[in-house]
Amino acid sequence: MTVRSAVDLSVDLGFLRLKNPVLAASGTFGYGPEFEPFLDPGRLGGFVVKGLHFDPRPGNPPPRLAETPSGLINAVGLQGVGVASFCEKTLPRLRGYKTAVIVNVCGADTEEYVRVVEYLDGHEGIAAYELNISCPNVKAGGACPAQSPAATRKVVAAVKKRSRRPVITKLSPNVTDVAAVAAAAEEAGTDAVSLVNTFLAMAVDVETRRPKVANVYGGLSGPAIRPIALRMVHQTASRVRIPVIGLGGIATASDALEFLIAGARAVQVGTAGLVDPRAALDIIDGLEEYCRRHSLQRLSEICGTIDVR
Amino acid sequence: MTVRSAVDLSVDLGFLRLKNPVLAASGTFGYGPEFEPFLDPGRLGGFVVKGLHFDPRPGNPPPRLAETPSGLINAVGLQGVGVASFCEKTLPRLRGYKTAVIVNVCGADTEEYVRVVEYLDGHEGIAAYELNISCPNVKAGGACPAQSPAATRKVVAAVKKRSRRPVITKLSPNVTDVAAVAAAAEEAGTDAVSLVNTFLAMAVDVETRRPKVANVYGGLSGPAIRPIALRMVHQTASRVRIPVIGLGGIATASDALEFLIAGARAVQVGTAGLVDPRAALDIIDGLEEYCRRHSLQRLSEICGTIDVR
Amino acid sequence: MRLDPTAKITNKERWGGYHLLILESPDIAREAVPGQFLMIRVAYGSRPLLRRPFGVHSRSDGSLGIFFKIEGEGTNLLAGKNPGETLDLIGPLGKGFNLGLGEEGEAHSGAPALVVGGGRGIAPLAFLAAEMRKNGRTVKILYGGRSRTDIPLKDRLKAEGGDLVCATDDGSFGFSGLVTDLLDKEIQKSPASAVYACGPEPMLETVNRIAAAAGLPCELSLEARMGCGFGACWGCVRRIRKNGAESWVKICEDGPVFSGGDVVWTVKG
Amino acid sequence: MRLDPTAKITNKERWGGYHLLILESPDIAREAVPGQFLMIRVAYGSRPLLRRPFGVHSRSDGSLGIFFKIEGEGTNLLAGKNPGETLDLIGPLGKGFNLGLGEEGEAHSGAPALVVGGGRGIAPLAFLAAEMRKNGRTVKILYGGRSRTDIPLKDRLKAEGGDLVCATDDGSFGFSGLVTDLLDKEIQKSPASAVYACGPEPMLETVNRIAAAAGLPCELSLEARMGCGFGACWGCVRRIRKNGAESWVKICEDGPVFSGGDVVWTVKG
Ligand SMILES: Cc1cc2nc3c(=O)[nH]c(=O)nc-3n(C[C@H](O)[C@H](O)[C@H](O)COP(=O)(O)OP(=O)(O)OC[C@H]3O[C@@H](n4cnc5c(N)ncnc54)[C@H](O)[C@@H]3O)c2cc1C
Ligand SMILES: Cc1cc2nc3c(=O)[nH]c(=O)nc-3n(C[C@H](O)[C@H](O)[C@H](O)COP(=O)(O)OP(=O)(O)OC[C@H]3O[C@@H](n4cnc5c(N)ncnc54)[C@H](O)[C@@H]3O)c2cc1C
Ligand SMILES: Cc1cc2nc3c(=O)[nH]c(=O)nc-3n(C[C@H](O)[C@H](O)[C@H](O)COP(=O)(O)O)c2cc1C
Ligand SMILES: Cc1cc2nc3c(=O)[nH]c(=O)nc-3n(C[C@H](O)[C@H](O)[C@H](O)COP(=O)(O)O)c2cc1C
Ligand code: FES
Ligand code: FES
Repeated sequence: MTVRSAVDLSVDLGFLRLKNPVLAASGTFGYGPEFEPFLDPGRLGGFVVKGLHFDPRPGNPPPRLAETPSGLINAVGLQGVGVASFCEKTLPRLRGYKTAVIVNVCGADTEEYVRVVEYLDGHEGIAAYELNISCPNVKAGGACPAQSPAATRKVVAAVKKRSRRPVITKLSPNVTDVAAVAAAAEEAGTDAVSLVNTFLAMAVDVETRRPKVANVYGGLSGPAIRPIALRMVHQTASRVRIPVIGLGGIATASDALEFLIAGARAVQVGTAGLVDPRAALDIIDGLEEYCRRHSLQRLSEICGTIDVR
Repeated sequence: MTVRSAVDLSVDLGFLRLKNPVLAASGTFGYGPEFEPFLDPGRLGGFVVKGLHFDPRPGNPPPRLAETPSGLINAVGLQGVGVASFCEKTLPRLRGYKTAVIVNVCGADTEEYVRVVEYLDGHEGIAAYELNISCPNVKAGGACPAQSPAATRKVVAAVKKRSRRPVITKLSPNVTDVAAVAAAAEEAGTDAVSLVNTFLAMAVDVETRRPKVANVYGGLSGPAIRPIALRMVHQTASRVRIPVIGLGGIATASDALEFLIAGARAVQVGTAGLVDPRAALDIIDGLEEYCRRHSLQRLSEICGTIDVR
Repeated sequence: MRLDPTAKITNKERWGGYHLLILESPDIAREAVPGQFLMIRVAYGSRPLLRRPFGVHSRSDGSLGIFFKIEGEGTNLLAGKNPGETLDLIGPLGKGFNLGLGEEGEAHSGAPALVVGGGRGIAPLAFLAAEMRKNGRTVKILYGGRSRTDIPLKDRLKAEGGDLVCATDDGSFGFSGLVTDLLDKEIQKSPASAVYACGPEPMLETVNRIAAAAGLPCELSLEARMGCGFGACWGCVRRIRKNGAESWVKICEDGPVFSGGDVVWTVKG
Repeated sequence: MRLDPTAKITNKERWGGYHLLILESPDIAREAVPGQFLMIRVAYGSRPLLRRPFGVHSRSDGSLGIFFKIEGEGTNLLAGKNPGETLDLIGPLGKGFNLGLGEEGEAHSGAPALVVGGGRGIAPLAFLAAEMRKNGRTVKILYGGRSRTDIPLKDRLKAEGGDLVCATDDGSFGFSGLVTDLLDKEIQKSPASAVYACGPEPMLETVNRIAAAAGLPCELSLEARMGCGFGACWGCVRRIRKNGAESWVKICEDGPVFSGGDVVWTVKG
């Protein structure tokens, strides 16, 4: 009989200890309960609730989705129930999950981000906030605060001043220098950064000559973007001291390992979970298997060990 | 017997008339003769010769390529023969092709771009230059002039002052606002812009923990990037008056039509031609078939007709 | 609702571009009701990336049937699968038809329910008709297509013992004209208790108008491109009127079957 | 060099993870010489995106054989192809072996040519050996693999009438040890005129050292990930010494066969 020594998959973000580094990404995991038929949320490192504005939001008209080679364009436009309904109807259920619940916080302006956070601060059962300053589907043309270090600094500083919880700032890939924006967020006091949100993208129906999503532009996610997201995570992890959470096209344990090795402290799984709702669990199992194969007692040992001689 | 009325596929870039809007993209069509076993170059709208520096260049060490979902990362690093050898050994052969030969011009600094153009100006058989100010594989970390409007303005103005031929400026997608860079190039006098060059990207071998291309970062091309490239072409065509040449992941006539409808006046085919060396011809045939099906006498009628109500 | 990653294909039939697959998936089969659908993974890797939605077309002893038309890459891959291979399913998803629509206290309760299918829209309706008949309800199927090759299930549906009238746009079989023209004619001719329909958008809009004009309750099965099929992505919305207010409602969760009167056909602003 | 988009698969054989496909492609077959390769499209669409390179393993009457090992997605897809289906090929590509290596005026001219294949590296060598024998040259094949299951062609190569010695790392068949140890032994034992090899990098480096030490001319077939296979992308380079100067040379065009002495094993800087 061989005794399998336990592998320690936990990661420490400083402000938050996760049982494993695999989180479900915002907007692709609903509010959480949608996945109950498929998995025990307690097995995840955590999950990020769908983006919440203060008030309910109608979202964009359909079509909202278009498929591209190895990618998905979405222009949902942050349709959502608003904080009050979330705290009253959904949060109580999430408190029963044995995992880190992170809420993705949205705002039309700095003031709204602060209002959302202040409201949520009054409720228990939330491990951290993820500031979504990088959604390309809200403003016309896809502009967002995360496209400028100054705008990023402003939102992050305002939220950090008020929030009683740790703040993860979610960055946009639609920039020249993502590490500079990460550094601005770090200066402004963010506890961590997560990247990437979706790439501003477009598809055209050549028969009707109309855009395939009604919003004209949408956000590209899925395996197609992985190599670009990975490069950005590597650049960012080389620049800042705060933990970096990597995402973008992760579908397998090997994909997740690429991000961890390149410097991410944790990862998120988005689009892959829509296709295979158990993807995050398969990734966790795959990470454990990798550790055994490489005789690693702690998965966190490999974070940032990329060899770029 | 039905008489098929002729479809006019030609496009007029102002400074150059192309028999059809399909060009082979730089770096994926060799110097030209590599494709002779597969097609008559005279059927193409034109082709862009592999990037040329003034002197021969060694290029990057291997591995230079990595495959990603629907994409290809390359870090060739502009290995090349230099202008003198090109003009002496290759250009005479290209003069026999009945198509527009465009030379992709590279430089380590503004001066080198000018030197390359001045040298080429002394030789016949070139229709235009494409200024490659957007290659992510040369400088460490992938920086290039096309990442800044100011740097772009400087190179373009210097080259335009000396060149006796039209200049197409090739833009980088690794920017926050590609249309702003295009506008800078327009102000500096470029005759057209082409976009996109490759996206700075990375892949990691999780077994060895080393980057999959020796250069650490490389440029991502292929169908994966198409939706992002298309959005950038649409943004740029909405901003500048000069012709926009679109590329990035085009593999079929339908892909090419997306770019033309979104505002491109011509397109380039890169990675797809490595996989299927006849891809450009199939695209040309498909464009003609589309025109017949939609009763268009001139393909150019559809350029920029996207309906974004 | 559950995931069955290894539903075995036990049978396959084909008529031109239309295909029928029988999938062994006892747990999902047990739960499924007419109008619900499955999300099927057509390929591993990412080409295509998303699952594809298909209505439950039939059920028997732990197996489900899907009937589909080749429309593109995904359905083409699916058509290439063979008995013995397995498919990865999620289901049953969404809310089904109200099998008692128009029965309780309505004017023509007892008259046949009209089931109107256009092209591949017949898929979920075959299951609906079969279950209604099991419940003792009289059903008349109106089955339309462009040409006779687009109504491949006509003989089978006939053989299943039901009242069936076919329509083809080109007149190559049955009534010559649109299936909505046939519906109009049928409603004029004899009483009906309810209308159920699935098919292309313009057809559904017309069916809804005809049913409303005749004062008949009506349910429609709608489509949208789906990211997940289980309510997590908000990608599949449709404008729906609920308690007087309009909003974007998820087809996968609150549908795909909606009451005809609740569907907003033209959104303003 | 040409494109044949519809080469028909006429036969298929399998030994564990190793596969043999026979492809009907008369024009390419006519032109091919040992050491050249084909670029094969394993999927339409973009998953995987690039063609895959395979050496020509055999030739007869307008057909070519390829012999390959499943390494990943591409070879896995290829292994799933069946007789009757077609494949899209480009070939023949690259420069082949010098079949007369070590014959003219060399010390051991007339002695057998040693052909050393490791694992799937045997693929192009079978064609090389067959053609050399046709030319009347004596050939001895040294065929190595990790285990007996990794030298599946042993019986066939034997049956083709040639001198064959096998080696397995685990000793499960033939010589127990590396095929390079076997080569060393063979060269000590009896004279040889030349060494040809294909296999994993470390094996090739050792073969080259052994051949050089023995003063034997040597040719090696190298590999690299290829973007095009016909010289257009500059993706497949290897450090090669030419007229005293080192540079990055395209394997697809100037190789895949190189003279062992020209290959630079460790690049400085
Ligand atoms: C709830 C639901 C149930 C369905 N049931 C059936 C069924 O039982 N039988 C059947 O044949 N088809 C059914 N469909 C439609 C079927 O899902 C699509 O035909 C299929 O997804 C097309 O995939 P593809 O890859 O072949 O085509 P693609 O290449 O993806 O697209 C081809 C064309 O089909 C359109 N299309 C793609 N996906 C959808 C979609 N989800 N809904 C509507 N149009 C789409 C595209 O816009 C495009 O015009 C159903 C759709 C929904 C939403
Ligand atoms: C000129 C040439 C001739 C070849 N001839 C044969 C042959 O006759 N029989 C045979 O079995 N194999 C041959 N190969 C190797 C074969 O091309 C690869 O095994 C195949 O491309 C792997 O594709 P995949 O999608 O299955 O694996 P992938 O999933 O792409 O990769 C699996 C592993 O194989 C490696 N690999 C991928 N492509 C190549 C490549 N082009 N060269 C080397 N390693 C690679 C990857 O780095 C990875 O470690 C040849 C390679 C070259 C360059
Ligand atoms: C349908 C959909 C909805 C999304 N909604 C949100 C959101 O509300 N907030 C947010 O920060 N990111 C949102 N995202 C972005 C994802 O969280 C993630 O950053 C992106 O999809 C890249 O990861 P992936 O490739 O793993 O999906 C959404 C993505 C998708 C596909
Ligand atoms: C192997 C390779 C080499 C390239 N070399 C050049 C080059 O020399 N100059 C240049 O401007 N672009 C170069 N490119 C970029 C292409 O011209 C093109 O901009 C990019 O690949 C996107 O188009 P695609 O997706 O159709 O390939 C190269 C691309 C590849 C794949
Ligand atoms: S398809 Fe995802 S919410 Fe409906
Ligand atoms: S593979 Fe493209 S140059 Fe060799």
